[in-house]
Amino acid sequence: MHFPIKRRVAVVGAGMTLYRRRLQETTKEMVFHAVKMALDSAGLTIKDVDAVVGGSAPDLFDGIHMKGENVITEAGGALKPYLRNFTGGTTGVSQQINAWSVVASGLADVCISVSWEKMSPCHPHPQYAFWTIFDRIIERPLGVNLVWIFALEMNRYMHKHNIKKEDIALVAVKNKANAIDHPCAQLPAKITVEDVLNSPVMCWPVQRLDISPPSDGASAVIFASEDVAKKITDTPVWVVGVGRCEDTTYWMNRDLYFPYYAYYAGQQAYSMAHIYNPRKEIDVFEIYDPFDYKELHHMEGLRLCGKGEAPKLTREGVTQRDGDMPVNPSGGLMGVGNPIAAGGGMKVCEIFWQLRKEAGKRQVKKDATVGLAHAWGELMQGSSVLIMKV
Amino acid sequence: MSLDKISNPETIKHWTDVIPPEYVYTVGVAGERFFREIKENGRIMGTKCSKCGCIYLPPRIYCEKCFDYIDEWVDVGLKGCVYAYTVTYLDVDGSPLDKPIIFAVIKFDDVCGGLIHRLGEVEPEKVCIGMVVEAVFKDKAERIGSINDIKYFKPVG
Amino acid sequence: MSVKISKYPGVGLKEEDIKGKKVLTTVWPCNLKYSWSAGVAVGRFLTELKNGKIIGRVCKKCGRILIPPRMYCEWCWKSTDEWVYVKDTGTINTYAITHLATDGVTRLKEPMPIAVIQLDVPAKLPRFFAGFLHYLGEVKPEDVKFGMKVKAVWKPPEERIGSITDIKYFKPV
Amino acid sequence: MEGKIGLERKIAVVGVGWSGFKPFTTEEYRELIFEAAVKAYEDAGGINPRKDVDGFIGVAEDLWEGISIADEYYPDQVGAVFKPENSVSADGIVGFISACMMIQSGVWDTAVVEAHSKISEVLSVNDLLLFALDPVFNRPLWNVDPKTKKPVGGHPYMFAGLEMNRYLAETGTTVEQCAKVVVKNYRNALKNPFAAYGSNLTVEDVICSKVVSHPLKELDASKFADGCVVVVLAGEEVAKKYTDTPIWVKGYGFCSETSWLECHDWGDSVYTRISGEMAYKMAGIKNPRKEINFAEVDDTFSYKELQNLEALKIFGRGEAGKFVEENLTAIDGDFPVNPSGGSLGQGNLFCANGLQKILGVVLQLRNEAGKFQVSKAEVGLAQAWRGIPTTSGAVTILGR
Repeated sequence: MHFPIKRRVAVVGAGMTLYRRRLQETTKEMVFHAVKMALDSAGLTIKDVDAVVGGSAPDLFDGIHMKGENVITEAGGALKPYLRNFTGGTTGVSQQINAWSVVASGLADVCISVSWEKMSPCHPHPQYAFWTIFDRIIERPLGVNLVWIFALEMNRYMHKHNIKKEDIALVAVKNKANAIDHPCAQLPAKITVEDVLNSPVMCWPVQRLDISPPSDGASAVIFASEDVAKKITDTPVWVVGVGRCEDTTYWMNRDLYFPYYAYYAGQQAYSMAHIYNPRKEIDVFEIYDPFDYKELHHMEGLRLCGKGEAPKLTREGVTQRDGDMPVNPSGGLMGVGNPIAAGGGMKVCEIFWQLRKEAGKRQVKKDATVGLAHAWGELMQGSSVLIMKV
Repeated sequence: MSLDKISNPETIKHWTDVIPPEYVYTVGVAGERFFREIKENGRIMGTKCSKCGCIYLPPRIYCEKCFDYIDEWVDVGLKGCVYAYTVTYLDVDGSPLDKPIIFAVIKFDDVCGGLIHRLGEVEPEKVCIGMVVEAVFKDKAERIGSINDIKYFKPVG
Repeated sequence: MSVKISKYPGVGLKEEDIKGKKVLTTVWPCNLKYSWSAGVAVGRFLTELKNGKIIGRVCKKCGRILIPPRMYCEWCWKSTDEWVYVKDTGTINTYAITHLATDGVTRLKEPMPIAVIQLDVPAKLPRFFAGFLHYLGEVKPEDVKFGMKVKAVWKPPEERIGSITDIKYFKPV
Repeated sequence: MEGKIGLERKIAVVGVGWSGFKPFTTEEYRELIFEAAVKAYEDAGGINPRKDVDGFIGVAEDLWEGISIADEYYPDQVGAVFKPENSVSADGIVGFISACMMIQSGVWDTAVVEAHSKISEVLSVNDLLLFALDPVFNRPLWNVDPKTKKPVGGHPYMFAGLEMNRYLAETGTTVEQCAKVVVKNYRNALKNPFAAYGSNLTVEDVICSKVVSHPLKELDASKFADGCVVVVLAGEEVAKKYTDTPIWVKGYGFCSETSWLECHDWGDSVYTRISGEMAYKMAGIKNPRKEINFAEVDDTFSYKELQNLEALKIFGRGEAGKFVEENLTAIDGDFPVNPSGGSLGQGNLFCANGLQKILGVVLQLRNEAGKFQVSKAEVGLAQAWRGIPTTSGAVTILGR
């Protein structure tokens, strides 16, 4: 990584569908909704688009093999360069890195990046598809469930830093409350810490209200080169840093208390964006929060606070919308819903809207000029980071 | 650096398993109307873009050329012509079929798209590109709102 | 959300809408069959499990013992060097107590403790250790502790098939 | 270090490695990848991926592996742990292009692309092909037996049958000409030491083989193989550090046609035409037939080779069959096509097909192809398709 990035790339439009447990729309229709809204908001037509990047997580949710091929036309990719990025849970942000490179390399001037997930077709429950993410021979025969590994990680994290469940539940309370102002949100709610602690246990220490729901939904953003961006908008949101990192597949061979993958992905993005103190230099954060503790875990990984200090910041209200370091003002996956890839896509949309001051009721109090979107996934091993600036 | 390989066939190990989820797909907003028309009225309907006039079959909620929403529905009729066909002699697992299946891409006049379906009431040797065919529906009572409510397409005349 | 956008598309459905056939659906039971090669490393690992032993691979450069074994050290990026048997005892690195079955909806009658077992193997790099995920047995869920010493309980030799489940569970010692 | 950014930045293939290319392999797929990666890094002057490589691109499609999120199992065996890494679910050439774009956008100098196939592990390939169809309008034409859970209602190769039928009708190409492609590629494979399916067939053998879906015969379809290809790419300034024989990327293109099979142009390979045009424009090629010396194009089905050659404008529409009959595309012909044996001769590697084509081109350009070396190899073209029932393809042009 030696070269200066000369060709600047901006995000110029964003769109998303409602996030719901079940949508009537087919995958194709959902994708069209999101792409259409994003194009409209950028004031572009399909003729202006040079390339399309799709992003979606396991085929076993939608129940369509090679599902990237299933939405080409709807994504605007008919007779155009089209590719699907797929890195599990991190897809929503890692696909933006792909889309960014399509424009930054000079191949395209305008690139649509659409992420979608339709989890509802999978029966008896979308959770079942997650069984197939595990090692085929040494884990699946144990009947592994996705929640297991998060419970293991959460427990280790709590044990290492002596964190109480009450502190972690605060994240669920904050995010679900934030989601009340999000028009697409699936599970907005005013809840208390007690509600979280009294909800049914899924896999101790994870309880129902610690988890984000399975969802159907799609979101899209438009990337444009500097020339195009300056022509169509006064407030392009520039992509200034990208980072992506993956740890070893063997999650059971490493200490889970600290997310080194988030640390290294963050470092890459920070160095590209010339950010030395992310806590001070970045104004608004969308951090991947499929489980409430993950938000805290990743805040530490992204160097926003020291190891084990994130619960304290949450307790003090620093991460609230009106706080000094707003985290997940959208409501995050806990509140808005978690259609895996589109969950990350939603975070990029939110940063775009926050930096353009278009977030309405969700607008953070401080004057936000730099924002960070983060997604995490796979076997608790990968992270993608995107830093944007107005 | 050395690369160990399996040299004793008795040590080759495999782990056999299945991926078992079941899937229930909604047919979508456009599909809902399309299949209800087939089920209740025995009509094949497409959607039309009021801007460019393009008619889509299977119907969609948008025009791919104008990239905008569309909601005008038009009856495309039951007759189309064979655009491409193939006579399949093997089943999915590779075993021979009792009776070969003729698949065809059927195009309708002035319609973008068409339907992929089976042909019936015709010998494989008689099928040709350009042949005019017509949809044969199941009895109304048997229809469930699926592409299979059309039994097959048969040659006309 | 963009203040300019007034309406977000999407038609939400309830479970009853689909079960009660208020909307049309198509179904597809998928039953995809696979026969995965265990390969050199895991193949040997399974064979040794059948013999009631746990085997790992050694990377001489970083000194790690890799369990589950693999033929390459991802850290030094070189082939691993030799096989080594290790004891079937270890400590609990982290644990959880599951109330859910594999499919994600069925609730288990008895909550079951599971753990990442850190096998008793010298750890050369502090972040890494040898071990795997397994069940815990002969212990009440509330009695499970971090750092607890555990030992594998094996199935009788005639029931072993060369699978991770040849170990019934790990129990405290 | 200062250098050119954007499409002006020249990129070279500095190392290639492969493993497998056999109908059945006993290694786990990650062990296959490791083997290919060792070869590729050695080929690139003995680089150490932990130090010398800036980023990695993986190519995988979940259900060909039987794993959801195949990307999880990617980093260890190529040396990508804690390094920038991205995965695409597309053809190998698209992965290759993704790596090129990352290098040209200036974030990486050296990149590794990996694609593999372990198709021997998939016991229900045909079920899986049906699983790729639109679940509302196409897939219900097949029924699933509720007891055995096996789909019935016709071999999925019927989609290739439809394409072949339309292609033959539109261009006047004959089944004999398609059979000639099979004969040629299987013969070429005899000269290629790592091709699995080399054999000495006749046109009659092909035409008299079992009909799968008229007009497609059993031998018109390529058989499957396991294998892995790893390619190391580097920007101009660093490429020379690693190798004396850099193979330059002159142009690339990729394209998808439609997600509706009903709208697919069954007689033409539109995606190949557009990706070809894109690549020619980038490479400044006006007359592909003259300016390119040989090609490795998709031949997962015999007619595809002809259709793709025409879409690439190497031959006029409807002429490819004739030229194949005249042996113009043989190894010693005027314009050799698939001298390595292609997918017919080496086996269909699914996601890895594209990288296998690139491997074939690189070996020719370096004059390392041995018995299947073509006489003139200055500029070569690699093209791949994702297979039925998709409409996506990619092209890259490489040169000395």
